[in-house]
Amino acid sequence: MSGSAAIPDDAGHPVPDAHPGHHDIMPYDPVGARMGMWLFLLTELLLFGAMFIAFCMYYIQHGWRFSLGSQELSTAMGGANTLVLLTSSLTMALAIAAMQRRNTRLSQQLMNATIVCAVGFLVVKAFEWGGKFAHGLYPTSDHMAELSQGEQIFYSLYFVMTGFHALHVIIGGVLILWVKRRVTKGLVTTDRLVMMENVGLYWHLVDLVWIFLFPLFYLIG
Amino acid sequence: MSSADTAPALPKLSYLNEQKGLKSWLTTVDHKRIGIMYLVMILIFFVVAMLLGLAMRLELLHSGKQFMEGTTYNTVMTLHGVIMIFLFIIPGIPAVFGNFFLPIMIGANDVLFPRLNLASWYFYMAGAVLALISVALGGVDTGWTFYVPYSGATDANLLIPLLAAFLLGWSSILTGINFVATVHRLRTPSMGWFDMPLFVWGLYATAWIAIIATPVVGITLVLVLIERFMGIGIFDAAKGGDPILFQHLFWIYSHPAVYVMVLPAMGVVSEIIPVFSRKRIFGYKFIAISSLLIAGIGSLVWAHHMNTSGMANWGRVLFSFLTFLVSVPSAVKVFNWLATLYKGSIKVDPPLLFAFAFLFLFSIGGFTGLTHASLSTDIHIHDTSYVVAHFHYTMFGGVGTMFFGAMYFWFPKMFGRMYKRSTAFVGITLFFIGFNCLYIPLFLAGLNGMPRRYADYLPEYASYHAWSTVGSWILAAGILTMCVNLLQGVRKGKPAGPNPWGGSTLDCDVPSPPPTHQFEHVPEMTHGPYDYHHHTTEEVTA
Amino acid sequence: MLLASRDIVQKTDEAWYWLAGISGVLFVGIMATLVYFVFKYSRKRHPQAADIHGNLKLEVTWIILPTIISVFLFYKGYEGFLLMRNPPENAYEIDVEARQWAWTFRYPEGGVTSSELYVPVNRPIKLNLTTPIDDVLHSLYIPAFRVKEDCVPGMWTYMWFEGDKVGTHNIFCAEFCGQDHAKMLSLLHVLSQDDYNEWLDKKIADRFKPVEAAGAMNPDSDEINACDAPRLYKTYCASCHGADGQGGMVEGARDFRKLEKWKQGTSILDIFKTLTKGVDGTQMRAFPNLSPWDRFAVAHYVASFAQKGRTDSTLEDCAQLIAEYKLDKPPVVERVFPIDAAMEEMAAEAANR
Amino acid sequence: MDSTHSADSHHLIPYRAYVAVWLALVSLTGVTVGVSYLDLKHAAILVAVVIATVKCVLVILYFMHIRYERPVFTWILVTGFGSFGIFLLLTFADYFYR
Repeated sequence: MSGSAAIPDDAGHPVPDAHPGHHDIMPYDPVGARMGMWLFLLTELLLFGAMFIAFCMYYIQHGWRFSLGSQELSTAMGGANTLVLLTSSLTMALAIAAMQRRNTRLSQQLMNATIVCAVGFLVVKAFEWGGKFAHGLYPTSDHMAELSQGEQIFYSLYFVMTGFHALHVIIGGVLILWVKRRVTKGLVTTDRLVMMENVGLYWHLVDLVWIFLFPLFYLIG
Repeated sequence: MSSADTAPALPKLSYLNEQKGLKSWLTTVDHKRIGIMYLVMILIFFVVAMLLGLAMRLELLHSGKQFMEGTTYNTVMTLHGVIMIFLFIIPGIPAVFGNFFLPIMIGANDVLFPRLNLASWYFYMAGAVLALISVALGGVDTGWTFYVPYSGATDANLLIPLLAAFLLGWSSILTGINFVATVHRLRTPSMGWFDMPLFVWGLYATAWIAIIATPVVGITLVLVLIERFMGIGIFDAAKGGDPILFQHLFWIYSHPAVYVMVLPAMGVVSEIIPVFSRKRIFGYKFIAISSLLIAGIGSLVWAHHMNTSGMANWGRVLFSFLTFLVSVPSAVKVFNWLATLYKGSIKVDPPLLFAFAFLFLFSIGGFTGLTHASLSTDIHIHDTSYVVAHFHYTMFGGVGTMFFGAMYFWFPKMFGRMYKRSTAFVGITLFFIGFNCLYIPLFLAGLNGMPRRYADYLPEYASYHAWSTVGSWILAAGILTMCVNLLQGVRKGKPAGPNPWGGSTLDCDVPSPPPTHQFEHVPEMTHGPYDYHHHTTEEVTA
Repeated sequence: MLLASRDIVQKTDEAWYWLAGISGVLFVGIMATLVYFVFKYSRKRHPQAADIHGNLKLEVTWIILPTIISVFLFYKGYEGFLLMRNPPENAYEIDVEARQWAWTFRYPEGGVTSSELYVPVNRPIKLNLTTPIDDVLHSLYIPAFRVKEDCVPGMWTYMWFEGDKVGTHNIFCAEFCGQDHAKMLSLLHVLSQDDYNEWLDKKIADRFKPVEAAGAMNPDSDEINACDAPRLYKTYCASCHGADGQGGMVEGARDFRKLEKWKQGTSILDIFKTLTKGVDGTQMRAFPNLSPWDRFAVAHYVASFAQKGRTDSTLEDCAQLIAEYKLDKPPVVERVFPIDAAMEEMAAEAANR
Repeated sequence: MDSTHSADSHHLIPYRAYVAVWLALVSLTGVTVGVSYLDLKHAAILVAVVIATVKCVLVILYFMHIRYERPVFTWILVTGFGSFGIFLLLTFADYFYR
């Protein structure tokens, strides 16, 4: 493995390989792995970015009707969810910090807290969507068809964007559960932490998207 | 593949035969084997799409209906486009030659994420299988651009082809992530950024576009699906949506995508020309940076595809101007290639002839591209067969030619054997004549107002179409000759040796075909990638 | 006239010749140099390559030159474009509606429509383009005048041109629109002003056929059938009153199946009057763009939703209404006429006198 | 393996720094909700986006450790966000002038 083991480390020097002769096992390169994760996060960003572009263009076209739509959304629920997600981001960051200090137990508890937050977020979201559905406000509903075009497009964007975001919350939650198992099994340790860091990065991205979704949908009324 | 070890001069063990059996291929994480697997699939799909193209040309041989109804023709046209673009030309050079040569050229034993690399191939295959299933279900007739509202209104089954495009997008995103991270992390320590071969620069720029732009089109296609199957009208005019926004989001990816296709091809040209003129590439840094500039500016010009779409006049002016600017870095590349030939020692081998064919065809494609950048002329020729011809000159004449050029250049390295030189010349000549005969009449028809995507045409355009169809037959004969030559080469070509063309990049130091584990030691950069004088200077100093 | 359409053609072609000329010279130059180098520096004649790394001056030259050429060519294209996107204010405006797979051209005079485009010569024509909201994209393309613009659902786009001589030209749909995209053709007839007037008079006469009571009251008469009431209803009424007359698509839209509480009466003649004048204080507007025969046809169609209980009108009532609205003679249709043409005509008349 | 280790464990950031960032984020959320009750018309969306951007930068710098990563990570991020910004701006070139 000496050849491709030429992974420059932080200082740019090649790191000797832990498994000489085993070609198919790549050496542990945490910087490379994080770089890969960040590049992946860029694609997620642009994926939501495309929807944000749509939001902005429709806002230009339908302006005040978006405000009408926004007034129907509950600032309290949205705000509560913002706090929940911010807190979950904090606990996830702390979980990693705890791992760096070899405090596995604390880290696991913090990850539990993160998952509780994720579930809490989804429960609030479910109530919110449920409320909209109960009012007959969902795609293809008769009530929706009676609204102005601006409000229709506002709610379409609302369902699609918060829907995609909720999907990411679910994926992120599952990833955290998975990484917690790996911590328990001893596969993620203080010395091989990058898997957990990457899951953490993903979770923070979920938070980032919500930081923009919340004011754009709930606060322009 | 394992028959390669029968010839005496070939290395006994190579990546081709160190492990045997289909399973060893399907589960491999070796970048070279993954490249070969892409090659096989991509060539198969190329032939399928080429046959579809021939069928379209045959339908258009005469005015009036020959053997296809409007919808059938539209379906064939869509399939030709979807397969050629998503399954052949976007993955083409990066997935096959990028996978194979990028790690070797930077002195690494594999890409940074080998398992992800295999996953990309499976994404590709999943997309391909879905595309085939959609054919079995009757195909789609929307054109490869899937424009709304038609894609929301057509009776055709849209779910599967859109999912296919989505998966293929993920395949190229993952490959892109892999390439960027690999170039950053796995360059052999003695290789600085400006010691990289230009092919690597091309791939690096391409990978960035794939990462940045592909998700935009991915989510856009998903939004079309949501609109169609869940009644959420993001682009539906009846629900306050704007069909033109779809075009923006679609072209934000799909215009840079043509640079995804063409940058690696330019990279191959930059490898071939110095090798066969035994001379260092002229203006290395300018070529390298122009790749990044093409990728950068190329991402800002998408809306020239929408010059007649009803978007705001000032938007059109802005995008026209930006489009003109992108021609500058392309021109820089062409001039530098020419200057490389100056005072060289040129031997016209088949790969160089491909590079010349590229220069000829791509220049025509590029120059006719200016007529699309120009506002008033574009309004006239937009959506006519002039566009079709321009597009094929850049994509097929440029990228397609260099796909085969790369094959003829690196074939000896990949398989350790040589193809027949004389047959190669016959193939290229037929290809070149057929190509021009096929597409030049389409330029003329377009200038006279022949719209594109027409299953039938008025009698006044008959002669153009007749010539064009004849050209398609010559072109097909050329491609057939080229492919047969290579297939025969794989089986019984003469052993090629490690450095048949006398190149100077790191891949010339490893045996042909390379062993699975190509570098036993960290390779040292003793000379630049185009330093053909290093032997003599070493001898002199010795 | 400040801007004439022949200038669009001229400017566009001029830009094209500049592009083709410069490209051609560069292309031939590049290829000639290539061939020259290949022969001059072939390995036989030139076995040892020179060692040249690059040349900054050359690089700068071939960065700056293409940039200048690009900006120049951009400007050339911009000139023609500026012309194309700024129709003269006195242009004759014709509305175009594209649908799968046919064109409808709507003239300003009394709602005349046609499926092929007729225009007077030497007069700027502005086309306002759209597509019904449930249709797909189309694009109107007239190669002879180098103009093209998409028709987008729910949006109005425009283009303009001017025919400089009498003749017939192709009209294509240039944006892919499905099965019969290739058959979505039409013709542009550039007529002399006199021929155009004659054509328009005939269209108007066809459209405003004097109404007679017997035909107007009989839903099966030829005149009524010629109006295609179902299509008219779908286009103008269904968005509020529903495809089956059930009403309620917007607030307060009447249910045609029930006959209670109609503000202006339920007979055919009452419905006709409602269509002609609208209902004050509601969203029900008047439809002067429909010809009288159209309005009678729609009135019959609307009445057919409720078969029972409708009060019938007599032929006498109808005759009275026809007299009241002066439907028994063709109306005087106001012509849309450019000011300068009118001035010329007045000047000519004055000179004759 | 020592050098691998050093590659992975950058600065140990104190727990309280994370909590401080969290407090800042929460108070910014409060601010953005508060501002939304002022009647700012169309400026409301601008203010909301600016505050959200500040929050976003905080999360990226501290929770996502970009402050402690090597510069190439910042460049990667700038490329991504920059591209998005340019896509947005250029699309405005159409919608503002329609």
